Amino acid sequence: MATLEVKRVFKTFEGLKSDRFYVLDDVDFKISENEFICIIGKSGCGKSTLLNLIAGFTKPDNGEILLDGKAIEGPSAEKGVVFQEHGLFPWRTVKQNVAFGLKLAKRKDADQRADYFVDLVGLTDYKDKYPSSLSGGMAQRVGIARALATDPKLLLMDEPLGALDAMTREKMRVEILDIWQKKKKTIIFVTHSVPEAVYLADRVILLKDGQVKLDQHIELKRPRQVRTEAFQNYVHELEQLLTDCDDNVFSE
Amino acid sequence: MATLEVKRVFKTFEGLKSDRFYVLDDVDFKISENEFICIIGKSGCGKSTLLNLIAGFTKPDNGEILLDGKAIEGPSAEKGVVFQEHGLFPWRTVKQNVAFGLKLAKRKDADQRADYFVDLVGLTDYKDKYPSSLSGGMAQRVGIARALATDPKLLLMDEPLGALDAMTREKMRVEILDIWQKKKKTIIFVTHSVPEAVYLADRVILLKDGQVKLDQHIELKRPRQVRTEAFQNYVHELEQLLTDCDDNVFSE
Amino acid sequence: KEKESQDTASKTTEGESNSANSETETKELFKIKAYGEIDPQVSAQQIIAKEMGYFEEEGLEVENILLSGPSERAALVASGDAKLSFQSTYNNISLAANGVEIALLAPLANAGGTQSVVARGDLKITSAKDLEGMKIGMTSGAGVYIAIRRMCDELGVDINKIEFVTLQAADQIAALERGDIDAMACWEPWVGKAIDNGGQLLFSGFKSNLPEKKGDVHWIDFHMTVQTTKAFYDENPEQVAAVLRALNKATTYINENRHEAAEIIAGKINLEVDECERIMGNNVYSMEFNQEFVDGTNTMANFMMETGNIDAVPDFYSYSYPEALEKVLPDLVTIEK
Amino acid sequence: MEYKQRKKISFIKIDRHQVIRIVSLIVFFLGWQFICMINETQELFNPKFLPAPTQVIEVAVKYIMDGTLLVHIGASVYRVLAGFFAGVVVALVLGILITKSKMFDNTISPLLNLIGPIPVYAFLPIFIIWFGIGESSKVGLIAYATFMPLLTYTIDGIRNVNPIWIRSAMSLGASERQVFIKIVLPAALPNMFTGMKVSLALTFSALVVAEMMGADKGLGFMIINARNWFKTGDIFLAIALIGILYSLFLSAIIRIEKIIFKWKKDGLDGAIE
Amino acid sequence: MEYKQRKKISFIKIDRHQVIRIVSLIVFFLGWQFICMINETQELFNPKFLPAPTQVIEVAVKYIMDGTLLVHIGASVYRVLAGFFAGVVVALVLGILITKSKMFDNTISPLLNLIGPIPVYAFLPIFIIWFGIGESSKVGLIAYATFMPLLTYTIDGIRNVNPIWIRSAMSLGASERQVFIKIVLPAALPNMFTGMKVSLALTFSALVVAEMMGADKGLGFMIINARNWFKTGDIFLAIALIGILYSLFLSAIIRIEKIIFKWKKDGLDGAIE
Ligand SMILES: Nc1ncnc2c1ncn2[C@@H]1O[C@H](COP(=O)(O)OP(=O)(O)OP(=O)(O)O)[C@@H](O)[C@H]1O
Ligand SMILES: Nc1ncnc2c1ncn2[C@@H]1O[C@H](COP(=O)(O)OP(=O)(O)OP(=O)(O)O)[C@@H](O)[C@H]1O
Ligand SMILES: [Mg+2]
Ligand SMILES: [Mg+2]
Repeated sequence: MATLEVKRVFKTFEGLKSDRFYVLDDVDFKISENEFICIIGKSGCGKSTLLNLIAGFTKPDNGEILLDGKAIEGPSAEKGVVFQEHGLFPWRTVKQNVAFGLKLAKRKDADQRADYFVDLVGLTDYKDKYPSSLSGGMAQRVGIARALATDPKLLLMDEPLGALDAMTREKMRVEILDIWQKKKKTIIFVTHSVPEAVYLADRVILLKDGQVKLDQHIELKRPRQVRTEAFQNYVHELEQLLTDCDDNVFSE
Repeated sequence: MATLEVKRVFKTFEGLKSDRFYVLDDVDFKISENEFICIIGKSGCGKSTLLNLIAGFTKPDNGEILLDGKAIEGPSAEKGVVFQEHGLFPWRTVKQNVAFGLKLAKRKDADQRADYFVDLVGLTDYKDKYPSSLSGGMAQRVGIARALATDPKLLLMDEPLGALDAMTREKMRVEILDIWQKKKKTIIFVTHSVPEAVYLADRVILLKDGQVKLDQHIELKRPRQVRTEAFQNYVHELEQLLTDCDDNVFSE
Repeated sequence: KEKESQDTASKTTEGESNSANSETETKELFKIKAYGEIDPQVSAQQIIAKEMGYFEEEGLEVENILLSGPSERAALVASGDAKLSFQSTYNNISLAANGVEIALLAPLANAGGTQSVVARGDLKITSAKDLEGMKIGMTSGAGVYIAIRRMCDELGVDINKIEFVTLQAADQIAALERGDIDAMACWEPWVGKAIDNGGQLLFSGFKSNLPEKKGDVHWIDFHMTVQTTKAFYDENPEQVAAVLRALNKATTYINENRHEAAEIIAGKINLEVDECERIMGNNVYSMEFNQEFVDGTNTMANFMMETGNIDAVPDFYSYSYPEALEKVLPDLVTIEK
Repeated sequence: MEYKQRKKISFIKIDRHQVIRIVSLIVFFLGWQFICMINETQELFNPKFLPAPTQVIEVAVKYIMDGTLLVHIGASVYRVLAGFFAGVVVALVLGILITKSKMFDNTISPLLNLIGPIPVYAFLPIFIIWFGIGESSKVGLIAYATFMPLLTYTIDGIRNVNPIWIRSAMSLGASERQVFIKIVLPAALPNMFTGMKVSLALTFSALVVAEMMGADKGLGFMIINARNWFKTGDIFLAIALIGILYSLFLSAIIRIEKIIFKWKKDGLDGAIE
Repeated sequence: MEYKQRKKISFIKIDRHQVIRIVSLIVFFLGWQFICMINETQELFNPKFLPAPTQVIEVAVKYIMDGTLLVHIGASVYRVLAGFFAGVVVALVLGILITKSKMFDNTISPLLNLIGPIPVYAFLPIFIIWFGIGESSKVGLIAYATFMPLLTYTIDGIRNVNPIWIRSAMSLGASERQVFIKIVLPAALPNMFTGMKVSLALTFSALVVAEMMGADKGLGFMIINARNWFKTGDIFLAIALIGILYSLFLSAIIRIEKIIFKWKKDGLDGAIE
């Protein structure tokens, strides 16, 4: 049970350099339990700002955000976050990173649970390594395992695959879907890759200039086939909305 | 007139951590004048190693590399390089960066030429800005302008678009093709995105475990249409060779 | 005459110490820290009195704290940490002039003979007048300046034509060696070091080698003294007396057994015995509270005021208490207040 | 409307911080003066040992009147400036040699490591023997104290230049010499400035030691001379002036840094509101 | 085959550097000894000013025999250790307070900026008045000299902690206190260690000054006393011991750093071959 209501949220920053005044300008949507939401939009459209509000790192200037009906007070273990730059603690090993939240919660099964999630993301052999000796993809997987370990109702992911190369990225998408299906989470996933969004999401929310321009259900069965026409049509449609580029632009 | 011959080149590193001994293992190919070559391959297959050899930053352990029939002695203005991390000098403005090579060559028209290339990549307004105030895409364009300004015979580009977001990336591809067609350069372009290679290259060279696995002409007319079957077939074929992934993997 | 007074002094001490001894058997020893310097001039009696057991005989358990130099002394006395202190009369005047309440008890030695000017070995001096235009290294406002001024007055040298260079004593030797200065004005142990290094003694407070005037002179009195804070003096008259008696015994010992004394002291301050004995040879150890001491001290005070280092000359008896010495060793006090 | 209000709040905020800082200093000096005034009647401790700010000012006025203060300040400023620049130049030259030649590095580094940690005060007599007590020797001592910590920063700076910049420059046709002058030096400069800020404190410490060597003016001389005579007013005045000079030098370096390195980005916001 | 050869070459290389370093030191000491021996017959300068290494060793042997050397070393090691740790603790506590409370920062920073640049030697008399010359006062002076430069590094370290780590920790359920202890402190530690390495030189400088205050043992005392009596052999011995102690302390810090920060990556290759 994790439903999220974003109610007429406004947000701006002191000293903001932009032609518009609000970074988030009357954003309003609802997410039901166990939904996989992708938020897409151009750079600077406010995706991270929105995610930070939901995570509780910042507060809206106006409006409110309710998680299961209660206003969000600040960051907490209920809302797991995966960052683009993974944000692992470099002085802790892979396992220690994953166990961090569990130890804080004084869970007796912290060790086993950490082991379980390290296994889940396929890093059993790297359990006692420090983040500096991991590749970008591995680090990102640890980040996901760490966020999952405390069993948050809601998983917020801010371009978690942005820093990875194409191959790793593709594998990670499959893994994330896998985990989502196994663990029954509500996920909000930020990306600026349209095909990625279409591949992953139940619903794609398109932000433009701080406003929700589109809220689109993706009615494709999983596992989704990229090279089908239906898939490419979704991609095409969303891309058209996003940019004014000509047809030469191709999907990524 | 810039033809390049890579003749039975071997290269390894002291303290190399890998299951194979040579990073480049008997690499051999030729590039004719004005060709656009893309080199693709998994991470660690030796793409950058090869490019560094051609640029003259390192020397082969065995074999030789000839530019217009002469062995490469070291880096020089003949071989322009564009790096993934752009490599702009942060203490020089956009224009000063572009003029750097021209000033070294004591060219009288350094100023005009620098202006011309800044214009060419569409950064006229940012001429006097420092790199720290540019976005990743802008910085990359300055890097390209800087490499072009000294009019190198050969342009070497090591994943120049890797750090950019999807939108900017697409624009940059179009721009690079544009410049290549206008300026009649020989270009070697490293990427790990297969569609990018198919979109750009006259010929795609696929490296695997330090060896040339495939040397494929792309027989598509420009401007190429991504969503055509011919295009997707090339992508599919190359991807199959590159990975053992299942069909779920989609093009980027 | 001097010898006579010393003899009487030692006799009296013997008599006194017997009575004191019987006292200590019943009483516990009085513990006190005595601040001195790693120097046989300032702290000879202090070291001997401790090592020979004179302090103990007088019912005192003294811990000698020997500092490496005088520079931090004023601060220590002023802060009240150093209740019993052995120091040059210079420090006494400086403290008194700065309003620190102290009680100067007695002189211990006249070190005028160590206040010297040493020239480079290769310097040819045909007349005292040759010093005009020369560079002399000296700690700013040092007492040896008084001796130089006396010499100048006496031998017709224009002191204003001498260039004084501010240097700490240890650094003067280096500067002299290098030839950056022509002569250095300082005191022991550096005089000896400078001569060892090939320097020539031009004159000291008591002796001149200058062409115009060779032989004994009396250009400065520079006394080492024992002193307590005024508060200690007021509150502990018995202990003050005990200290004086012990020091008097030590003085006698030093004057009668110079070599043995030098050995004891040298051992305590990690110095060669020869060096120690030589330095002690240039000092006159005596606790006689006489007019010479008073005059020497006042000359010093006037000089300090002239150089601007103190604002006013403190009245001698505002910080000196000869009555303490007079009470225990009346023969040693030859002045009237 | 709302935006303007926000700006105002932030304006007041900055002002408040500044105010607290100034108030803190004022309270400090008033407190000091107050203690001294109480002490004058109560005699808690000897007033000579803690002169009141007003007394220090009196001493300053006295020295300004007789013209000596400017002479002292001038002498010290000259020595610090000359010594500092000499130290920077030596650190740069040695830094370049050490990074250029592994041989030179191996020869000189063990010796520097041997001599480096020795406090200058300890080898003063030896220093005098070798270099005398002239002005150049004072400047030399200050230069030495400045150069030692700076050298590490210079070497670090040169060694950690981004290799991509070097590669870029070479493939734009730069010779090795040009790479050094046009890339390595400007790239190492920020590190050198950090080093300068660190070693400035040692420069000023060395001033006092240098002015032990046959100086007859200068702020360090003022302190040494006053120490011998317990003129605490003079000591406090000299201390205050050294503090002010140090701050001026430091802010000059920071200002130059800001001008030279205007290409740098700064700013990092708090993690949560 | 070829690979093995390469490895051999690199092995010889490393060895050669080490050899040059050691040779450099040996040549230095032999040269010094040689100059002293020549000087003894030629009288180029007064041999008192430059004792030969063998003479310094003789002095060392003498003091080892009479047992005083260990006492001196012991006293100094104790003071340095105690002062250094006290300084680190104070820097850490003040650093935390300053970064936690803007108010505290505004109050204390102007005062620290005022007092910071004053060379310790300058305020020795005042220091003695207030704190006496006991052991704790000596340790206090050393702690003060250590703490001042370290504070800047501590504050920098705490302020520049990657905000993503803080955010990560909070969304894993950490309270503000836990964030501070589990994230901010470990993240600021590398910076503090850099600061420790920088301030160690000042720790040892302060040792000499501290042992001016009525010490009767210690290496600083040895120097001061030897200066007074012009025992250059003693000065050189003390200097050498201070150098050795400093190096030992520094390498201890570096070793601890390596152990604590084994999670750090290092290594950066040359830009071109
Ligand atoms: N702390 C801040 N202070 C001032 N402006 C900010 C701040 N954070 C974000 N902004 C501005 O708000 C706008 C939206 O930023 P945001 O990071 O949400 O964009 P985004 O959609 O995540 O972009 P990207 O795809 O590049 O991550 C941008 O114009 C940005 O400059
Ligand atoms: N200087 C070096 N020392 C040791 N090993 C090296 C060095 N440079 C590269 N290697 C190794 O050589 C192999 C090939 O590296 P290279 O950088 O050429 O790969 P790449 O194809 O460019 O990969 P990527 O797509 O990640 O950039 C890797 O295993 C790498 O670890
Ligand atoms: Mg973002
Ligand atoms: Mg690469």
